[in-house]
Amino acid sequence: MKQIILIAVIAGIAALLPFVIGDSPYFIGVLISVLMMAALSSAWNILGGYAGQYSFGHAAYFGSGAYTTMILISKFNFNPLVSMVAGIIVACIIALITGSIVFRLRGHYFGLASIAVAEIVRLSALNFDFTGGAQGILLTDVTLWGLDLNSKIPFYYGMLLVLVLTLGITLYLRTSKTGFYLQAIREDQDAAASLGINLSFYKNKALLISAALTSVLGSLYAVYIRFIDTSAVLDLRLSIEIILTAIIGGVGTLWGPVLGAVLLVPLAEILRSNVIGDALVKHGVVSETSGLGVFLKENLAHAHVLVYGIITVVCILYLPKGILGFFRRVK
Amino acid sequence: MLNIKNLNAGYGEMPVLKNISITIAEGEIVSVVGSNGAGKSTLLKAISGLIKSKGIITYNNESLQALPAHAIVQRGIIHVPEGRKIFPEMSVIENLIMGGFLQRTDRKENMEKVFTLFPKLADRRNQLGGTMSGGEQQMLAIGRGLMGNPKLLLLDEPSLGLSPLFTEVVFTAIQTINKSGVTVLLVEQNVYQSLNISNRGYVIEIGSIVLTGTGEELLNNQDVKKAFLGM
Amino acid sequence: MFFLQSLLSGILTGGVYALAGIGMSLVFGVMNISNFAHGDLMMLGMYLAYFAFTLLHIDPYISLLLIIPTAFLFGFIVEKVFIHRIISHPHQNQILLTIGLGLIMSNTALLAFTSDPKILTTSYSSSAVHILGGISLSVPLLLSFTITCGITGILFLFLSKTTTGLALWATSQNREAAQLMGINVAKMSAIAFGLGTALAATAGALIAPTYYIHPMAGHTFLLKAFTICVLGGLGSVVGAGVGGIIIGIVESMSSTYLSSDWKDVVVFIIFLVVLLLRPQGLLGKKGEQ
Amino acid sequence: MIQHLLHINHVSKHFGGNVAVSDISFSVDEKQIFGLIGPNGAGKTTLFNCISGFYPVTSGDIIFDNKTINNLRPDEVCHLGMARTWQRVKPLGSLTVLENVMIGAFSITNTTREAEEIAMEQLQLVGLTDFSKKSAGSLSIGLKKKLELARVLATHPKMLLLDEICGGLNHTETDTILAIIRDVRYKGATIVFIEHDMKAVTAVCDWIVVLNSGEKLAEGTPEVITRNPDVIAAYLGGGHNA
Repeated sequence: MKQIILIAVIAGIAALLPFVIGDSPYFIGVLISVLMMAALSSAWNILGGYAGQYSFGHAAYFGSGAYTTMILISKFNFNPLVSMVAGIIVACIIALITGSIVFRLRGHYFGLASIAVAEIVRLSALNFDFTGGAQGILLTDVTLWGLDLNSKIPFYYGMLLVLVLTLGITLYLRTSKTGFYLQAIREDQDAAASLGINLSFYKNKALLISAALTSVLGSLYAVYIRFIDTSAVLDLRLSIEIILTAIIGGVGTLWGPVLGAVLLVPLAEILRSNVIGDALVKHGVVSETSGLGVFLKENLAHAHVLVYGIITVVCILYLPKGILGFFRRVK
Repeated sequence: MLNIKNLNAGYGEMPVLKNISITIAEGEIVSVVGSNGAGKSTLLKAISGLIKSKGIITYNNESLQALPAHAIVQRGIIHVPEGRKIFPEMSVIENLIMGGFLQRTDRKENMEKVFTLFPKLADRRNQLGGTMSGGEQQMLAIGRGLMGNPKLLLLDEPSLGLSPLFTEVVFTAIQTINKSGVTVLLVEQNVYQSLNISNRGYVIEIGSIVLTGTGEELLNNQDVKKAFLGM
Repeated sequence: MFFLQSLLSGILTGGVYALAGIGMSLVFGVMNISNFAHGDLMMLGMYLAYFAFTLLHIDPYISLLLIIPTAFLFGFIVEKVFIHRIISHPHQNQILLTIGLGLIMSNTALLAFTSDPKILTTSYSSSAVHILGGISLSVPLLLSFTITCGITGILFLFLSKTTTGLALWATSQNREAAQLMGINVAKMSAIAFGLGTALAATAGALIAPTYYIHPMAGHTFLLKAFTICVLGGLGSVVGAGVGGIIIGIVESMSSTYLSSDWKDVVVFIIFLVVLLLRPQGLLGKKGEQ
Repeated sequence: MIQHLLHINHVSKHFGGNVAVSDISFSVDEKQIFGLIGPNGAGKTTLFNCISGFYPVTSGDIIFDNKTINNLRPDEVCHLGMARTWQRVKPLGSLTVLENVMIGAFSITNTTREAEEIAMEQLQLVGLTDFSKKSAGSLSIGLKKKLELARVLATHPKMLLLDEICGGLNHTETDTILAIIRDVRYKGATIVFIEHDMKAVTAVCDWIVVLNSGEKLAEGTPEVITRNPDVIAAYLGGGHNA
């Protein structure tokens, strides 16, 4: 009950945010990224955090949603919502195939196999014609119920809605039979099986829920950006970013992925938009024309992935249970 | 030679050994007998540094607990583990070379000694360890231990899973090894045979020593039988 | 003729893949860690060869004499500073740590060398020898393959004939028993990671003359190296060698008879089929269960 | 009328060339406390793994409650009413004691509330009520064994397979567990009991089968078994009779 109220309060605050910060497309854009990563990571968390099945290939489901939606809208003029549902179906089919392969494997092999499946999906999208190949797919125009889809606001609320839905599902699972069973599987598969848990049924269930939610986010993202290619929606980097967000916040906790996204996405944004470099130049700390100034200006934008790497290493070595896990232990 | 006092050890937060005290004098064969899960293997692992322990373990008046496993081997304490744990993809010779990892100068000489003790190993010198029978693997495991010039040999259930014939061979070999000047700490479920060749013995039950005496005393003690058969 | 051409160039490329696979398998065998930084270590080898060539004017094949010890030392230090702390952690943490290290390496390279691809052109880069009439074999590939065979041979002798080599091998078979032999397994892990790094960097240097050199170049090879390891049986050095050649041939054949766009898909499908049907690898022995 | 609840019919289990269990047959009657004993490596746990669906048998049949269960998965075997514990306890470490037992209870109910009720009952039965909110990983070995027992009892099994449930426990703890087992049998369950330590077995079992090197060595009442010279030899080492 406490958690439901917490979700409602946070969602309420988030819903009011656009009114507070005004209609700055830049800030709304950053907030959309935060909400999306929080939702992606929470969706991954259902499978990775609760069931303990570390999928390294979640980009495949994000990409299925994005590609299905874009193809159906741009080539067949489908309604965006219908194409989103179609995306869910495609993602679930890929999830079922993946599940039938990877869930037979344990340990090292599971992670490797999930990457291999995702890479097959990525390379297929890159090589087929109907997916636009390396060019990707561009969407020129899209309409839904007269909403202004050129504004970012509908997508802000869309992402928020999916995040709340994902957290709600996580909370429901956590307090129901399925959630208990998933955690039992994470802790000890043999013990779980001996207590009457059908391992492959419950693992697939978690995967399907997780994949469907991830696919919805992919659809939303695609219509929001209106351009996708394999490096944007199917790359291994995306899968890894999703996991890192959960790890840094705290795997297997309700709020960990959200916390991870709130911390990481703005950090990446600051580095990407070179706020630090600009500030240093502006305040005269570094001269724009000096060697360092030029270097900062040209390269700091690339540094966000480097910082991700450093945070990951520090986190695994010193906070393997994430920030929430750390505080839980201290408490 | 080896002095263990109030030893506590276990895995993670799970204690297995509770205040164990054991002494071994030079030249002895000492057995620790007890049923499954009593803590026998844990005791040997604590001595050889595979697991951390609290209490006192001194070897020739030097504490062993701060030393890493390989430094303990260097001091001549050689642990032949339960289940033999030979290197399956290595030949007999290569397994023996590994046993003499720290004793490279006497390698040839020691290998000859092992082959004299277990002629069967000499016949199979190029066979892969993983393809040998349980009894042969046990000989190899003991032989591998001897390659390290042991002063104190820790043997963990050498008769486990062996036929009576092989058990006999192994126990005879242990006596021969002992006569050549090696002190032996033997951990066994095979109560009669191990106590029979031992100078002294300890009976361990649920992580504590419950009985001690000479081999003969324990053999004739009705309590020992009771401890194992519950009669 | 096509077939033979395809087969031979497959074997030549496969040789270098094998080197990358062997390095990864060695690390896996001794430390039981899937090293996701392996591709990035290859990338470092490519840059080392590139800078040795452009700055010091050393032929890439000669520069191996410098690259191998440098990479070994680098790997040894990385193990001592980072990897050894997580050796008994859950798999996913090990994977994530090595992913993090890989990200640091590739993105440091990105900052330092920019994303512009570099090309290492030697006088013989595009020359080829012709045999049996129509079959042409690229000189750099032929040289790489010869060096690969040499290095693999030396490594094999090291592992099977020297005491340190045997100790490494023993550690990979049974870590606890190795400890009981007096083998310092922590040191063995560092040596294994050093060797793995040296092999990855060597593979990188060997392909440098025939590939674009850029900071993200390692990623393609990472997954290939995993496929090779799984094919040969994780931890098996000989298996990885064979696995590398097989992958080389499969790629080359798929390019010839299917399309070069789909060669990686074929490789991954084979990877999954092997995982499902023979998780112990083509050459691996069947385990307990 | 007495009925065989479990029937083991010429069961063998090979691992590669290793014969772990060789042509074993016996039957367990309803409401019996049945002991399966033998020295280390005799094949007891392997046989348990076959019965509970973790290993396929190489040959032979396992019939439980008139159904052949050889080819069932562990979770299917559990749903037929057979539950097992583990020699090396397998607590679901980061869950609480109560949650562990609830996982067992979920095999007979779908609602969290009912699962919690059933779990609390079982915790009371084994005397773990005070620990219900503790994390399972933090318990001592004795309490972990009790937890395993409570967890399988929560599945309301017809038959319990207990693998060294008293191993590593002190006498008081062993006595408590044995008392619980007697109680459970009194309530109608059948119990198959693997134990290395013969004391515990002879104290509670109605019938005992002795395994040695994968084969059946003897079978009978505790009195008969403890006097059997072959059994004594198997336990204390060959050659000597005392």
